[in-house]
Amino acid sequence: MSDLAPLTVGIPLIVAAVLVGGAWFVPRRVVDVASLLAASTVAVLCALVLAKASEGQIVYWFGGWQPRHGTAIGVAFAIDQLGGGLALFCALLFVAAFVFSWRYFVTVGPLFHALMLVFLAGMLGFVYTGDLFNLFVFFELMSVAAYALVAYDIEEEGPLQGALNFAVTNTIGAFSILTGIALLYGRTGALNMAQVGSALAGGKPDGLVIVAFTLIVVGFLVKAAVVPFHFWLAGAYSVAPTPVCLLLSAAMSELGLYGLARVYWTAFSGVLDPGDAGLQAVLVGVGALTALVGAAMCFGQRHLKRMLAFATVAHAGLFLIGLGLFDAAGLAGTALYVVADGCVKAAMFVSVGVVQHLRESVDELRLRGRGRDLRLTGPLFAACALAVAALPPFGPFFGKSLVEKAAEDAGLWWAPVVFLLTAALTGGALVRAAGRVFAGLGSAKDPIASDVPGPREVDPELEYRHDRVPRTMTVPAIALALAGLGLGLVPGLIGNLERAAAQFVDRPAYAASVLHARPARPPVKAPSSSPSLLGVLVGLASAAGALALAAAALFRSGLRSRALAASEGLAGALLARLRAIHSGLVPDYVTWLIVGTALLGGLFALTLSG
Amino acid sequence: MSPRTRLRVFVVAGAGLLGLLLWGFAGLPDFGHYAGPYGDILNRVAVHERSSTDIVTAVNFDYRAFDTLIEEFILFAAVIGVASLLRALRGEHSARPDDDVPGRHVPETSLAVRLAGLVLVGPTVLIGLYVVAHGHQTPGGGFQGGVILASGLLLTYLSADYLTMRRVGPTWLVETAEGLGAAGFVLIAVGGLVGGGAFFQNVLGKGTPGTLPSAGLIPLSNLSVGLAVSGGFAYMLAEFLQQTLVRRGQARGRRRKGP
Amino acid sequence: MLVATVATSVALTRDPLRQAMLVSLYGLVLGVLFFVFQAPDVALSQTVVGAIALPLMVLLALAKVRGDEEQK
Amino acid sequence: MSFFPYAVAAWVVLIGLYGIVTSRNLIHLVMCLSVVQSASYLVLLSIGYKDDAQAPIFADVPLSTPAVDPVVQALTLTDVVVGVTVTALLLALAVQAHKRYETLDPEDLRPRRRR
Repeated sequence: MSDLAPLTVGIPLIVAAVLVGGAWFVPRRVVDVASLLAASTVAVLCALVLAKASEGQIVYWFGGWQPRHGTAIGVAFAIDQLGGGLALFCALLFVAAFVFSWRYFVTVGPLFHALMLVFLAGMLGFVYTGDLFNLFVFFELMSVAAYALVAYDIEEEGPLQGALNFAVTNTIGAFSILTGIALLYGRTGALNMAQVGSALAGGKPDGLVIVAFTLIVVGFLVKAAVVPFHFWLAGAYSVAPTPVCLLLSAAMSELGLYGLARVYWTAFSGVLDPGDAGLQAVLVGVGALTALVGAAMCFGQRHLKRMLAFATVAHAGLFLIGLGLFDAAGLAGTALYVVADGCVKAAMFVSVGVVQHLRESVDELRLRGRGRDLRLTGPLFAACALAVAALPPFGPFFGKSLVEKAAEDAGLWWAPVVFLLTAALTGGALVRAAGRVFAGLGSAKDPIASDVPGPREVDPELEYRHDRVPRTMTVPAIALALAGLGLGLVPGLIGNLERAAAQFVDRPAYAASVLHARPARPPVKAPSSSPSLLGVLVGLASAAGALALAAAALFRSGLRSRALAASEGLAGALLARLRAIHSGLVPDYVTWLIVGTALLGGLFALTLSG
Repeated sequence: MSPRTRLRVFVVAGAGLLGLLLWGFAGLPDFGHYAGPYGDILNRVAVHERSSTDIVTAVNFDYRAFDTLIEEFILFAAVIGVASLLRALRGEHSARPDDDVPGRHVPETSLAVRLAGLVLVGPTVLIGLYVVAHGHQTPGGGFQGGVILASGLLLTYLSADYLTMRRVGPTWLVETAEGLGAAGFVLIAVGGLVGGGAFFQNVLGKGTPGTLPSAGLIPLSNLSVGLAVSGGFAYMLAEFLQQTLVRRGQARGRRRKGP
Repeated sequence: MLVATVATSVALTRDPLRQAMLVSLYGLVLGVLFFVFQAPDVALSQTVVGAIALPLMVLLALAKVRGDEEQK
Repeated sequence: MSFFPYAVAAWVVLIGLYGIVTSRNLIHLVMCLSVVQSASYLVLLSIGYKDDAQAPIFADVPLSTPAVDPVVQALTLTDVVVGVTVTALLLALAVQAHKRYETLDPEDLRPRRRR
């Protein structure tokens, strides 16, 4: 049964290789069917693996190289419930993406599918692995596939620069991770995470540990697009083909954070105390900054994909707050939030893809009222926008309120304010867009909105025009939206997640299971919590705030109030500052990366080495 | 940021980064006094267990073969990426393949280069094959040999011209080699799963250390990696090469159309 | 020491063509250094990649770009 | 002397980053990036080096000879490949960008509109 885990990585790889090897002989439909089948098979396998992992952590040694006397000599997969669940989520997203791309690219050969399958394998391996260098290799696999996929639509107006920025910054991120791993290897002589953790545990946090931690954190934060490492994201997302956007936004950023959590809890938690206030303060602070910057930028966009991209940045910040609490409750809440929000955002990307497919534009202002006849996509998009604003009882609300609660318990009274603001701003931007595009509300001018119009593309991949939305596009949108909206209502899910999180943070049990084959089981009973009254109130408030912001933006000409004008001016000035920083130049972004690394390292040095 | 402010910011932040890196490196064991357990264990046991005298190869293709598999697929993804990136212009700009444009300007190549190239092709391919085949005994292996093989293909270009190169190694063949090699590597892994119970489990006899058919599956893995790498690199190089030619051909086309 | 010098000159050379030559030299120097570090496998691949494959690709890319610029 | 290789590696990182930050040519930038990456090979191999030890190849020496760490070498090998593939992809992107914008200077790509 545990043999299934490597197959989840092997199957997509082998199908990809066969597709490319036989590239010139295989008709397009076969390629479609083969890749869809591969992704579905993998999803089923992931579900089986998850089922097995809930009985106890799966540890799989490649080549049969079991550890000798507690020393790992091979590479292992170590899969617990949380990892298994995340992998299943990724696989399902890929199924949705393949269904969507059924009618999306018409003229291109199997290269796209092969890249997607490689991307899938990269994600799964990244989640499953228990070895630091293997983690790096999978990180690179994921990245390289992503670079190529982002730039895939070479006919569109701006992909190259986005892809270039993406590739350069993320390559430096990967280099940073590798250097961190090298430092750890020099100290511990091990690459297995459990073994590194055991070797470091109980030691003093000296320069090497702090620098290694900083470098690894920076690498993952680049991928997760956390301020000030987030610059590449909007450019890359706004140009990537829709199915790729869906995966990048819903899964890849979150995987960066997962990598951070995994490496911290398995390798560093023995030496850098999870209760350390300084550690917590740095990461939570960075998260809050990211959330606010992302939300503000999101509100200022008119290119729908860029808007969703900045929403992704904002939410990555919120997730980082959840992880930065360094306790099981925050982790469980974040996990729920990630999955629910991922589904919702994927559904929205699909909806934007549908609009783009029919109306050949992704520009909010230019599209005003042109989506009125989309009876299905419009309400779907609006419902998802409200879910982003954390309206109870949609899925993201549950995740968000759990994280809020955990933050309050950790003594961060201000956290709900950040969550409220972020949810209101991102939700508000999306509700505004929904109102404008699908209901024709508001004017076609917006002083706050960016000047960058959505590219006026005639998508050359679509050789024939549709007046109807192909069903292969609507089905994934509906499925994703339903999953995201209803996730919080699944009975027993929250309790399960909390148990899984408790297992995730238990380093000694993880190490024993990996190195000494003592199976780690999730704790039987964990305190199960549900959203508090305050949480519900905050959720309602953020949804109301989103509606109010959207209304203010849409009907500004009708409400000639001085306060509104003043706040508009202020917001405009603030946004101008922020926009100036997002220059789109690679050298600038690399400079920010260096600044961020130096700052983070300095902060960690100050707070941890004491 | 203007270039000047960027430089200023970089000087400050870079100094911080330098300090950070040095602080971290200071915690490493002194150069030349490393004493980690992992490598020593492998050095001790690998020759017996794997019959491979080159431990690095044993690590790459057996103990940590999974890393190498993924690495192969990184190369694979990059090759597809290069192919898909450079693909559009072909269809976009020149209606017919440039090779067929009559009277295409062939870059001048001196006789000496041609001769040297021709003389070198054979040995290069031979060396490449040797390096691939003996990876488990002496330095080298599928990767290094693969790159050498791929550069052999480029020598063909230098000594003859692009057309000959296409004839010697047509694109589809190269691409198929890449796919086959990559798939073969996975298949070896799966073969281990079926035959021995674990991904990459060795299912062949180990043989005598030092002889060519030894070390179990390692030479086979080496071979498929060699195939994938030479295919991949040749494909990428050819793709870049074609780019230089496409424009030249097209420039002619434009001039012809112009007044 | 040599590595540091060559690396510096690689980064400081502005003309990409000359830089490609230097990258090749850098690959070679690194290869030699790795050999001294008792890592013949790595040395071999570094030489093959750093001194041959990489500069070759750079040169081809440059040739392409130059070709475009000439025809303008 | 015992710290020297690490200092060189740190210097290589810095100088490569400097090249990227001040770059006016995308192909130049990509090459600087590969310089940065080469620092990781240096670090890895320096970590595994042992004085008076031979290479981890026992083709014609007894098994008891001390040898340097083979794992870092395997890692470096993988890393070299990864590095060159990423570089190749970036070069392709740069070529494509040149086709699109007819420039390789990042400064010329500076957007003129509000973003």
